[in-house]
Amino acid sequence: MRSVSAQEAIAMIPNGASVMVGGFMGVGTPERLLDELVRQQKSELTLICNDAAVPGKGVGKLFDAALVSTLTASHIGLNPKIQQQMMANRIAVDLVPQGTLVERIRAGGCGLGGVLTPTGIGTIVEEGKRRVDIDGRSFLVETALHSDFALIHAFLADYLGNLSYALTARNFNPVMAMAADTVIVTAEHIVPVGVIAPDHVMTPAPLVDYLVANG
Amino acid sequence: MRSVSAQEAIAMIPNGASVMVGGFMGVGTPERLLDELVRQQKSELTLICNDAAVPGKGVGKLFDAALVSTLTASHIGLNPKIQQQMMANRIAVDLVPQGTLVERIRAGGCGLGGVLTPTGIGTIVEEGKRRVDIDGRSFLVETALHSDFALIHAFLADYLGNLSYALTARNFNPVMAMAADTVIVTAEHIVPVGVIAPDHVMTPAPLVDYLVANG
Amino acid sequence: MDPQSIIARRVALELRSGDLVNLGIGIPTLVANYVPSELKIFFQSENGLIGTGPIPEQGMGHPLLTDAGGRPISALPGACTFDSAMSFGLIRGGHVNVTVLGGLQVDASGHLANWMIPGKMVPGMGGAMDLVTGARRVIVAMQHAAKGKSKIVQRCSLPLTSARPVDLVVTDLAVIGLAGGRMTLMETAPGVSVAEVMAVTEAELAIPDKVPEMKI
Amino acid sequence: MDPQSIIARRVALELRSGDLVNLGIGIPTLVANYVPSELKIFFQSENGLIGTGPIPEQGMGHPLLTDAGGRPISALPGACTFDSAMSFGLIRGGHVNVTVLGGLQVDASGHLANWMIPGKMVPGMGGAMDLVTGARRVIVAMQHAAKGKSKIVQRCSLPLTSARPVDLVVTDLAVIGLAGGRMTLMETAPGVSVAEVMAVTEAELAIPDKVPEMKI
Repeated sequence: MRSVSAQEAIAMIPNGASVMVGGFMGVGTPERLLDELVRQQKSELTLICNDAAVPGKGVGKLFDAALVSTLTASHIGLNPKIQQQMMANRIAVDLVPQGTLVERIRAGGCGLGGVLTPTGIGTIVEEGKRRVDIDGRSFLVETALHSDFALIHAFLADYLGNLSYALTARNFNPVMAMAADTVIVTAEHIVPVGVIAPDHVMTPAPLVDYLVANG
Repeated sequence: MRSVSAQEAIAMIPNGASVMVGGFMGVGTPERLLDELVRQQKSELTLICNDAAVPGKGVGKLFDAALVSTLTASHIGLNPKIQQQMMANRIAVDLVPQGTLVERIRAGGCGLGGVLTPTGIGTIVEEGKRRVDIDGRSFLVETALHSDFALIHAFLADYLGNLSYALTARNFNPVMAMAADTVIVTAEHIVPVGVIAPDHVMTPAPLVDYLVANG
Repeated sequence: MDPQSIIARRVALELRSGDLVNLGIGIPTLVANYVPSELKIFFQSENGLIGTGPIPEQGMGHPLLTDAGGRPISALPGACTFDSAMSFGLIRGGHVNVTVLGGLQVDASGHLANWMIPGKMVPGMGGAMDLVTGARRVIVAMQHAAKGKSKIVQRCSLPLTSARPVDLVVTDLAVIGLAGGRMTLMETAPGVSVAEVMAVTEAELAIPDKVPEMKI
Repeated sequence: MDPQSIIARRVALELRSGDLVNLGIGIPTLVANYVPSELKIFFQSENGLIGTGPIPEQGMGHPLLTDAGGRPISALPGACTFDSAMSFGLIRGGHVNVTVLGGLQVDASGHLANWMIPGKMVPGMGGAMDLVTGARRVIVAMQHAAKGKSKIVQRCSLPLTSARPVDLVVTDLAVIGLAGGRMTLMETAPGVSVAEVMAVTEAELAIPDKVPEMKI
C-alpha cells in the first residue's frame, strides 16, 4: 500500500478505463476521487456501480460531466441526466438486478467464473444468457465482473490499509475492493495500525493499493 | 428466536438429519451441542463441516461415537477414527476443496443454485461434474449445499440473536448460519441488545432460530 | 380513509412477530407506520441494514445511515449493518419472511410487473427482481386501478419482475389471494361491494360465497 | 545445513515486501523463520487470519486464535480476521501473491501432486487445490527425492492438485523454474553439482550454460 494525493491517484486512470465506484445513492462514495475525475476530465469511462445517484452527488457528478460511455448498474431512475444521455445514445446502459450485480462483482473478486441465480429467469434479464438446471430448478449463468480500478470509500483506514466501513456506507465497497486490478481508497479517518480491531477489519490491507492521504 | 437448553435443542434433531457444524479443527465449534448429540445418540447423521477435527474434540466426538453415516468435508487427515470407519465402509465421505465447500454452503444460504469455480478443473474433483466455459476459460459447476440444521458457535450473542465471532473461530460459522432450515447457536457470552455494535454484528438476529441459554 | 392508508393498514396485519420484512418504496413504506408496537418486526433496508427506525429528529440524522433512497433514517437497538452481498444473500436466500412491493400490473397467474414501461424512461429493477424471486412471501401493495384502467390484469402486458407468482395483492378496494395458483377475492375494502371490485378488475377472479370486509 | 533449512531459507528469498503469503504445513511453515525483519510480509492462515505472528509464549495462547492445524498462534499489530468464504475469496481470487506448498510429485509440465496417494488413507485436499489454482505464484518446497525416488518426475503418477502449473520448485538440491512451460535448472544447493542434481531427477531438465549456486 502506498499513500498518495487524490490528484496522483486519479492521474493513474487512463481515459477509457473500467472503474468500479462504491456507494449506494451517493452514500459511501469516495467524493474526493469523483471530484478529481471530473477535474482531470477522465472520459469514456466504463462505470460499474449500484446506481446513478442524483445530479451533483456521488457518481452523479460523472454524468453531469458526461464522462461515462458505458454503465453497468441496477438503478438509474433518480438521475434525469443519465436518462437524457441514454435517450441521446451517448451512453450504453446495462441494467442488472441488484443482487446479481453484487454477486457478479463478488465472483470477479473471488476468482469465480460466475454464479447461478434464479433471479431473472423468465424475464427479459434472461435474454442471451445460459441456463443451468439443477435438481429440476433453472438458474441463469451470471458471469463475473472485474475492472481496472475500484474507487472505495471507507470509514476507518489504518496505515497498512486495513479498512472498516460505517452503517449503510458499507454497501458495495468491500466487494468492489476485491474485484479490481488497482484499488484506490479514501477514508473519513486515517488511524494508526491496531486502532481497528482484527475482528472489525472488513477489507484486509493487502487488497488496498493506494490510500489517499489527508489534506 | 427462542432460547432453549442444549437438551431441548438437540432433541429437535431426528436421526438421519443433515447437520452443518461450524468450526475449523475444533476451533469455533459448539462443543455443548456435540456433547448433547452424543448423549442423545442421534445417529445416521449427514454431516457437513470443514474437517473431521481430532478424536475427542469438536466433530471428532461424533466419529468417536460412530453417529455419522455421510460426511462432506475438505480434510479428514488428522482423525484416524474416521479413516478406520471409511475403510470399513461404515461412512461415506465426499471430499471437497475447502474453497469450493464454503462457496457451496454460501450458495445454499444465499439462494444461488451454485457457483462456477476453476478449482478442480483437470483433477479427479471434476469427475461427474458439468463444465461451463466463459471467455475461453473452463469452470466447474459446483452446486449449493443446504441442510436441515446448522450448529453454530458464536463469541457474543445478544438477546435478539445477533451474533459476532472472535479471531479464527469465525471460519464456517456465519456462512452455515444462512444455509440451514433450523439454526441453533451456542455463544461464549450472551449479552443485552445493543452490546454488539451494529457494524460488528456478523450474523443478523433473524437468521437464528434457537439460542442455547447458559447453565 | 385515503386509499394509501387502507392498503398500508391492511398489509400491516400480515406481519408476524419475528418476521424479517423488506418494504419497497411508495405505499409499502407506509406499512411500518401501522405495525402494532408489541410486534417485534425486523425491517430490512436493502442498502445494508436490519432494524430501521423512524426518520430521525431534526439535526440528528447521520449521512452514513440512510434508506435505499439515500434519505436519513434511524436504527433501533439491536440493529445490524452489512454489505450488499449479504443484503441480497438474505433476500435471495429466503431469509426475508415478507416483502411488500408496489406494482404496475399483477396478472391472473400472480405474475408481477413493476419495474419498466417499454418506451418510457427505464429506472432499472434495483432489488425488485431478487425480492420477488427470493422472499418467502411477496405482497403487492398498490392502487386497484390507475387512470381508470385495472392494474389486476388477465395477463401482464409489461415486462415481468419475476417468474415467481406473488402471494397476496392488497389494493384500496380488495385483498386478492393466489393460493393454488388461482386469483381469489378474499376481502373487500370497507364500503366496497364485490360487484364494484369485479367492475374494475380485468383478471378473472374466483369469488367465494362469502367475502368478508377488511378489518382495519 | 539440514535439507529443510536449505529449502526454507531459499524460498524466503522469493518473498517481497507487501506480499500476501500463504504457507502450507511442513517445510513451507519454516519459511517464515527466515524472512528478514525489514520485509513487511502479510502471512495468511486460511482458517481466517492475515498477520500471523510467532507461537505465543507459554500461557499466552488463546484457544480461538489458531493456525490451520488448530495450534495456538499469535497475531501481529494490523492483523485481521475473516470467515472462510473471504479467506478462499482471497486465495482463489488471485490476492495471495505467493503460496508455498509441500509436494509429493512435480512433473515436467509443472503439475503438482500433493494431496493423495491412491490406496492409502486419504487426508483430503483441504485448501491445496484452491491455493494452486488461485495464488499468483505457486512455489513448491520439498525434498528432491524420497526413499531414493525422485519427486521431480516426467509425468505425475499421483492425482493432480490442479491443472495450473506451479512457478518454482525449491528442493534441498536445486531450484527449478517453469517459465515458458519448461523445467529449467536455475540453481544448485551449496556443494551440489549439476550432475548430482540430474542423477536424482527423473524429469527432463533444461540445463543452462551457467547454473549458479543458491545464495542462502
